[in-house]
Amino acid sequence: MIKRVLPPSIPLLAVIALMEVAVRQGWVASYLVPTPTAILKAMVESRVELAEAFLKTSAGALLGFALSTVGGISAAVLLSSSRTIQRSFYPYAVFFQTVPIIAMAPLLVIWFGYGMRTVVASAFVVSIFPVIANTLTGLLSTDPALRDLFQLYGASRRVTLFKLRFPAALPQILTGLRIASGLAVIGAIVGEFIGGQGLGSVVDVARTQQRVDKVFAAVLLASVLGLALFGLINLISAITLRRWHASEQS
Amino acid sequence: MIKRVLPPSIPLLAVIALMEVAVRQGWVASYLVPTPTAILKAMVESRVELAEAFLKTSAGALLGFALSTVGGISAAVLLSSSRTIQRSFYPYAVFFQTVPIIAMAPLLVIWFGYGMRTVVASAFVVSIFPVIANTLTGLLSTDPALRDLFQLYGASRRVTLFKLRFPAALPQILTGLRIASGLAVIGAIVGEFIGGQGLGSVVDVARTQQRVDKVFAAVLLASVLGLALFGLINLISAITLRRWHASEQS
Amino acid sequence: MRVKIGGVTSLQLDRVRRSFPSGPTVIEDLNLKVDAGEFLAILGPSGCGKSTLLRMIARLLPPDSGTITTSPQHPRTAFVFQDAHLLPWRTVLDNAALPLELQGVGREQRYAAARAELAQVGLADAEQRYPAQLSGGMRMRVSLARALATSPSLLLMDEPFAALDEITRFNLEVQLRELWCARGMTVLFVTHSISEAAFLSNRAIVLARRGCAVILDRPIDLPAERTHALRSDPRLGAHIQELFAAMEEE
Amino acid sequence: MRVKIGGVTSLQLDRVRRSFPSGPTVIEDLNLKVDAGEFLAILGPSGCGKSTLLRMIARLLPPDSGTITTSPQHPRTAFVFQDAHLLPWRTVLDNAALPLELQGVGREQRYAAARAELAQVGLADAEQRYPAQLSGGMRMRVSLARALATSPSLLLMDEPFAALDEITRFNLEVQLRELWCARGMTVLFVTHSISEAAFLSNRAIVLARRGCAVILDRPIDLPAERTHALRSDPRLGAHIQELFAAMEEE
Amino acid sequence: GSTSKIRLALNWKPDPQFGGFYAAPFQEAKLDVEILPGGAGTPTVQMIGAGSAEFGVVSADELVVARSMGNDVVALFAVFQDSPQGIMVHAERGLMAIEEVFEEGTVALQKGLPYARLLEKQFRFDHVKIVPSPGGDITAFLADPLFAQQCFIMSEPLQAKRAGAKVTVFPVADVGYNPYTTVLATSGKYLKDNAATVESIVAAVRSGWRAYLANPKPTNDKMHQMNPSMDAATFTEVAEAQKPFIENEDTANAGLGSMTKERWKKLIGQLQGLGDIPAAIPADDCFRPV
Ligand SMILES: Nc1ncnc2c1ncn2[C@@H]1O[C@H](COP(=O)(O)OP(=O)(O)OP(=O)(O)O)[C@@H](O)[C@H]1O
Ligand SMILES: Nc1ncnc2c1ncn2[C@@H]1O[C@H](COP(=O)(O)OP(=O)(O)OP(=O)(O)O)[C@@H](O)[C@H]1O
Ligand SMILES: [Mg+2]
Ligand SMILES: [Mg+2]
Repeated sequence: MIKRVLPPSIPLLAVIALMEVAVRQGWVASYLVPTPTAILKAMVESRVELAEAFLKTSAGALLGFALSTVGGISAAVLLSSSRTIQRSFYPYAVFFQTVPIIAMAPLLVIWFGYGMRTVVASAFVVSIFPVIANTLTGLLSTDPALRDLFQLYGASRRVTLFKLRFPAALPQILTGLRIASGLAVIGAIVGEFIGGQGLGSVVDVARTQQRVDKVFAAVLLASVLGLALFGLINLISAITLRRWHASEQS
Repeated sequence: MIKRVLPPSIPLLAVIALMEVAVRQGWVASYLVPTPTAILKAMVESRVELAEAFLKTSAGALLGFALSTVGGISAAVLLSSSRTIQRSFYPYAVFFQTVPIIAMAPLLVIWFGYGMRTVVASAFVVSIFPVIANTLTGLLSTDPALRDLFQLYGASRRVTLFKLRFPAALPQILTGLRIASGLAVIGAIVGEFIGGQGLGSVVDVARTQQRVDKVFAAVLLASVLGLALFGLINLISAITLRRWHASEQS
Repeated sequence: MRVKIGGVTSLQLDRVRRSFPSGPTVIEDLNLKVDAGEFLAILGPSGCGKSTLLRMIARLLPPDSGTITTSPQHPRTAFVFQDAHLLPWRTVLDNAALPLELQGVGREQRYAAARAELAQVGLADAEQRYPAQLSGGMRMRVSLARALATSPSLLLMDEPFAALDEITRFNLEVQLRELWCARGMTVLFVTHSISEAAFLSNRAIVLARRGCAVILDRPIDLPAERTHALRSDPRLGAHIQELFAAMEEE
Repeated sequence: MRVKIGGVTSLQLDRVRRSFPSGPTVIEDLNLKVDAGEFLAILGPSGCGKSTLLRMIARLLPPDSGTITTSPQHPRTAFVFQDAHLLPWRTVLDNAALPLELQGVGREQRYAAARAELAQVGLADAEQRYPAQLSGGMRMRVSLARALATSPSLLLMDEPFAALDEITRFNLEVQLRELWCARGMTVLFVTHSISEAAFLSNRAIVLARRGCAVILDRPIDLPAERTHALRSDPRLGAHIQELFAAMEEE
Repeated sequence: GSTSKIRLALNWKPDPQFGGFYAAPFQEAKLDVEILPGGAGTPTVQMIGAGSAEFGVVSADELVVARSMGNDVVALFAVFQDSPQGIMVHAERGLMAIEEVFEEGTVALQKGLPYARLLEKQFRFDHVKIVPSPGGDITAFLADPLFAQQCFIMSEPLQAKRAGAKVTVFPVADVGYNPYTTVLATSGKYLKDNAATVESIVAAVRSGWRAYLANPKPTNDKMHQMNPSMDAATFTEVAEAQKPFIENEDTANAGLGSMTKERWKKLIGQLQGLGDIPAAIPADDCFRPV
């Protein structure tokens, strides 16, 4: 347990100490970067507001993440089914990555209404591509010999997908989800800049109030959310791959 | 050649036709979605401004992408070197994904000034994580038997890295770069919202002026940039993997 | 000589050709007729095209020209590949039960069948292990059990016993022969062991290094029941001599 | 009997134990002494621990307890693994030249050495192919060439000829024996073919199914020069008989 | 008619510039109004046009541009009679007039805004570096004595003073660009179909503003709860400071929120001159006179 918790906390403590010293010594202006103690104070003072915002953002990010998991994997399955389909549609998936959500704000709000649905849509759009890209590479990398085996025993495409190509692609799908989880958080926050709620809203306001402490507090909470999702995926990865995949064996 | 170009253009033409009809028929308001002809007109009218912006954004995105390629791969190499290092630092990489660049705008501006450097920094921060995550999974998935082979013949860590683990991880690294390329473009544009130049600036201005045609024109150019990078990576992937990896064999 | 002809498979190859991109023609105008219920041993130098031939017969690879007809048209085929090709994420038991699972056999029933075959190949203890925890010979035996559990009417075996010690091998040879007598299936058995070919089969062919032509095609006139006693029989020795001479000529 | 003792390697195992997580102890208190320049054949049932033993001697796997000492301490070791283990992204030539490359041998020189060995194993034509384009036996031969190109003083071979047709195999056996005479290296040769063990070695051991104890350890008193003529020699037959009996007991 | 919710979309969080909306006695008027606080990216003008919100808060110039794009939005009630936009500089520079702002240093301006281009036309930006507006953040301003930035006269200067900076503010209205801001608007269609509802909404908003101007405290407390990031003192201070922008001679005569055709006409002319709209549009269509 100590071996699992200690190493990750050392750099954190180091950064915290450095920040505190740097700001107190005036190496960095305190209106630019707050001291960790100030962040902590802001967290405690605004705990109700932040907790509420955190829950809202979590809900939006989680829903968006769930949608892009399902949607991204489905899209990758479709794309993997033929070279022609892949050539025809894969390039358009790139579009999802390069479109600045803010520029599409009116469309989002008009199509998805105001509030949660826009937040979810934003989280979804921002996080789907990594799921598609990684799942697709994974699905296309199935060992041809194993594909032969399934073909020989008359497995349908569907069965081959579920019993062979998915499990074989799992390490890469999980990597895609690792990336998507963080992006879903950021997507939710950007959506909240438009839809006006959650941590995005806190950041938005605190920024104009010069409350760097609160901005950092909210950003930190967003990171905590991202880390929680990341940890969840690592856990799934450890459980599912431990027995057979090199990446989870030490 | 026709087989390569035709399939991807069919959905594009379909979408263009649908957009034109939908707007002309009034199914979608023209102040929300412009007709493709209006976009084209905006492109032609503002060609000098857009071309200049496109070049600036390209430079920023490319530089940011190059930095996150180098930085991300280096970080992954470091993380792959021990479980403890991985546990200690991998979670912090998640931070890069979840921090809303907009919230860090003041820091970026103060540290990197207005203009290109802020844009590059933003593109870098936004796009590094997928490179780290995918390269790491790739590096950790090296076939243990091949690792034994290298150990047997006295290969150093460095040599094993370059001659075994990198080539073996290449399909996954390239997937990471595919994701990062699009993110670098969006990161550059967000950086331009802050730093003020390129397509980001065009979108910003056009948005306030409610010029949807110009917003779409700029967004489209950003996608073109993303697609170009994506195509480049696909090309590299085809060349390097064609001979030996299932994912590039049809 | 044939023992049973029941629900077995006969096959016929007419002027079958096959080459691979950027290589010479592997199989050139091969004609071959295998009667229902035959046990055909296939010998030939390494790289001559034996595995390619079996894969074409199993319809995993189409011939470039010529026809391969089987009767019935879709025989129940099992294939012991040259490599074990196990699913790394499945236990030994689940690997052995895979074909039955793909054919929709119920859980109880397929586990029972798989367990019986695993016991036959001496792996009753290893049921719950993963492929990575097995020795090379054990992996091959799982693959053998997997094929036998399906009760095929056409059994294709590509050097199934090469990785086994001689005692195990001799025992399995006898068992295979008994199985063939009892079930009356058609067996195509690729082997590098000339004595094994003669001991097991009813007919043996030797293929040419270039073009994969049949350079020797001999019925093996030995008693139907093959026991260990037969191994020192001079009639077996004569067959071995003849096959050896043909191989050596190549 | 020993032919040369020059720069060769002797080795000694004292009370070596090894088990794997969640499995029984594979090797229990194994003692074994191999003189410099010996050609030791190792026989034993599938799964008894032969590969594990070789991997420990090659220092790819540490024993749980006991010691393995070699003299010199860091012998130049080559290993022909049970599976070919080729790098899929390298051509046959580059695969065969890999160990020399890792040892810093210049380009010209290592290609010359690799080419010579590839010719020996009958792959002169296949130099520029990739592993996926080879037959199973060809892959094993590449792996053989790769090991022999290094001029080792300790050569570990794990069923190197199992995937080869008998003609090729017989020729390679004679060549290996000649090489051993000429270079005077120490060879540990795991095989499932009892006749091969007797034909090639100067000493043969048989290992037990459980615990991997040495249950038979016999010098093979045959002429130093082993030609095809020897195959029908009754002295060879006697050795085969003895080894077979020991194996069967197991 | 309908019993469905009436949505009023704001373009920012609850703060004094929306005080009258939060003070409005909608319930007493039997109006089921839901106020939707927005963010920096909330596209209120498009939301009104597309019917995502029945009412919204926009600025007059935004509305004119929208109308010229075919988005039928109509102004009902102008909270700010004078534009609260300004340029904020460090007082130490001793600048006396707005043109001096453009003689050296850096100016943060949102280039898409009409007045940014008006300033460019009048003063040329050859000697200053124009950078994007940081949207209410004043960090860069604090860090650089030669930094100037566009501001909301009641907002950023106050922040800067609190952070210890001395500032001078030049209102943009002084250069002749003075659109109504914080304007309550609805779509032409909604106005036509629900004239009576619109009537009562505007009445409720007007009395809300009257109440808020008279006693902002209770509403401020309410808004502070919804937007705790802004402290109570700021609420009080801003509510006081914005009064002259809301009440002037015109409103004394014609009532709070009233608008005149002349000012709309002038704005339309200015926007046409700046190229923000291709052609003049009828001023009468832009707003519904009281
Ligand atoms: N990584 C591992 N985890 C668990 N068990 C293992 C592992 N590797 C090997 N074993 C077990 O150790 C035993 C010995 O394996 P080893 O590969 O040494 O056998 P072998 O004698 O080479 O067999 P074969 O002749 O079939 O190649 C086997 O029972 C195997 O199941
Ligand atoms: N995918 C491929 N691409 C190119 N060449 C191939 C491919 N597969 C097989 N070959 C070639 O076809 C020939 C026959 O291969 P095959 O595997 O059928 O041989 P084999 O008789 O089974 O040999 P072995 O006894 O070594 O297993 C070989 O020369 C091989 O190099
Ligand atoms: Mg083969
Ligand atoms: Mg072994």
